[in-house]
Amino acid sequence: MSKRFLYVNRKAPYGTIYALESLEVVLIGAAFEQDVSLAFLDDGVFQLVKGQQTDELGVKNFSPTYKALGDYDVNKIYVEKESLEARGLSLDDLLPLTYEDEDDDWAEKDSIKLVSAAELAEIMEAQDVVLSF
Amino acid sequence: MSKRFLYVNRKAPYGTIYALESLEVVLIGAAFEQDVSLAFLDDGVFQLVKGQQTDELGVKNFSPTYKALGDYDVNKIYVEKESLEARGLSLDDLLPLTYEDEDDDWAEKDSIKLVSAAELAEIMEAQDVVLSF
Amino acid sequence: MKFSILVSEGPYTHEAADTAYNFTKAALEKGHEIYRIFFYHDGVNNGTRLTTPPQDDRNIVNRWSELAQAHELDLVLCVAAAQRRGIADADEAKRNGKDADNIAPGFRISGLGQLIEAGIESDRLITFGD
Amino acid sequence: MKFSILVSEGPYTHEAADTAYNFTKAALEKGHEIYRIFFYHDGVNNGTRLTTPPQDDRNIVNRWSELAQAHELDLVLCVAAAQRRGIADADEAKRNGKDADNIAPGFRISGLGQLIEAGIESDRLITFGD
Amino acid sequence: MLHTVNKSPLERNALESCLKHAVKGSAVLLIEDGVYGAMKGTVKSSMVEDAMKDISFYVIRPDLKARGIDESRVIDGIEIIDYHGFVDLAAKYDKTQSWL
Amino acid sequence: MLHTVNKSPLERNALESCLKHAVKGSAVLLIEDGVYGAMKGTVKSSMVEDAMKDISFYVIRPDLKARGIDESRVIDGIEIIDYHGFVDLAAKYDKTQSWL
Repeated sequence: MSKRFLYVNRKAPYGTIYALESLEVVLIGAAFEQDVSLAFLDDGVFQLVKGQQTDELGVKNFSPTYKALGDYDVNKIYVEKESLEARGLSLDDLLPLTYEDEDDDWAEKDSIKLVSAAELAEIMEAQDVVLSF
Repeated sequence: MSKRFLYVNRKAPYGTIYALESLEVVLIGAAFEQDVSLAFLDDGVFQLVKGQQTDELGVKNFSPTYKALGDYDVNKIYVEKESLEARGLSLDDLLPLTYEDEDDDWAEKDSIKLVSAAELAEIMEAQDVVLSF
Repeated sequence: MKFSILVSEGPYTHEAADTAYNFTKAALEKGHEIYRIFFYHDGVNNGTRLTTPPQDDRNIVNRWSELAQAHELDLVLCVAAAQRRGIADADEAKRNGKDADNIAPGFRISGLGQLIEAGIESDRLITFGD
Repeated sequence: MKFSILVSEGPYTHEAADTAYNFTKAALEKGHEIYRIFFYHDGVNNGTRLTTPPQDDRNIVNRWSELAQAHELDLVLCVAAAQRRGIADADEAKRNGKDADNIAPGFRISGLGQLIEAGIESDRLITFGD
Repeated sequence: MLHTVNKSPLERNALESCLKHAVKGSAVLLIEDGVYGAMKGTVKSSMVEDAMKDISFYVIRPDLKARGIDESRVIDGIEIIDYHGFVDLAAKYDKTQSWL
Repeated sequence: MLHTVNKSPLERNALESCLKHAVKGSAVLLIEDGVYGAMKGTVKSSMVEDAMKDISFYVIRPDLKARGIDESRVIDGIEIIDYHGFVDLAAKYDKTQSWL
């Protein structure tokens, strides 16, 4: 019986390592064939902002890895609407994350689902294991 | 020529080690005969709350050390009024910190000076070295 | 009930390591099983035997080692996090060309899969961090 | 101008260690003097030679050691903070009955007085932390 | 679900975000610096008092005592517990989410 | 005085507290996660815009770029600098205070 795992991301990238090391857990966890979801809220939405360029800072740009999540069957990525709006962001500012739906002739579909805080609260409540970083 | 050192404390005690390790710097620094002040603002005012009892938590209670500061000639302790008020605290909730004034026949005097944010801003501006923990 | 614990911060700097310890001890006292304690992020710094805290303070590392011995706890340091932060056992030290190791008794180094497995196998997984 | 730097967080977990390095490098490039870099709180974890970061990432510890060698920098780890967190040189290891040490080349362990002295002797003291 | 909050609501947004995402019937446990959220008379007290209609609140006594917060200063209706009570809550609720 | 702020104003109170304590003529440099305070259109932008009457604002470009914040999104009047510029500011102002 597979469990529902939710990874909750509330922190900005680069200022601290939590975003990067959270992603490492998600990648390893994908091999365990559980039901995996990711939530991005508060400053966590900054993790998905596109156009990250880290060469001048001298650290590793790990944002391309989010785009690989679809290949690992991680395609339920919930982004909170209120958090985006408070930061002046819209979905257009985020990395386009997609997956190929094997139940729909491998059609390319969006992994990101824009949800309200109230919807996200219900999603959190529906999990078996919640991991926060 | 002595320099004016200000230690800025903005963090609560016990949740993180910064309050304790900041105090260790102040004690060592007292031996250098500089002009020393401490500022407590934001959650830093919680460091001075009296009645701390740490036995059940199993960590060291370092709050008595604040009372020793007067003996080290550290007697300019600025506490921000706005920060206290936002936390429902008054001076009565804080440790009584005093020193003996050698210029006034060793009279016991209060080390704590209640200041407004605007006054604290001027105090910060008047320093040579500002250390924040 | 079967609990697992995730510790995400190092000793002394954040209270997380203390809360995790106090929770674990209380759970054992109440007769629960601790399936695994997994140390991630700076949490791996709980597993170095080179600490020498002041005599009048608690010894966080030794406290874990002693609890592990008394209750046969499985204390796992994440290998990737440990490599970044300089926590190594003899094998890791050898593999990475280091001339010393610093892991404390009762801890072992393993992969992130051990955290996921703890989440699957335990009734509850509780995170302590910053 | 004479700068000193206070680094209050360990490598990788917080950006403080990166910013402190980038600031130091820029100050040296502009011809300023770096009087001392003092590592306090978790900052002492910048000085362990046991780290093995991923190959595609920066090596924060080696970067400090190399900068210290190139510019004769004084990299000081606070002894009290280092004891709490398990950073030791050969002397400290011996004094505290440890069977290994882990300090990286170019760092030395000393007291908090070195931080106060840096504040007195330098034109500027800049803190990088969390 | 049991939510734990370990940050002061006067410094960070963790408690506020938690309360926005805690559904009716869930519980919030204030631990570590999170215990400042249990205090009466702060600029954040009303946020907690409003949430108490739908959510049960708990706070760790050893954390309160370490910080010198007398039980008389704790918002009425917040239950004060020790680590054994924490374990009981973690067992009672089917999962725990930590608002770090 | 030069103030540095390295925290997101959307998560913590560091920038707000800094602005309350920065006197006229001082400078605020946004570094690390503090660079989110330089963005237009957030719920905290007006706090910075109001403070710009009396205080000079700077932000670190490598930190902006790492986070994917295009320069067009930075509040007008905030000067974008690199680490050499940071060193120049630290030298120009007689002291630096870090709002950690």
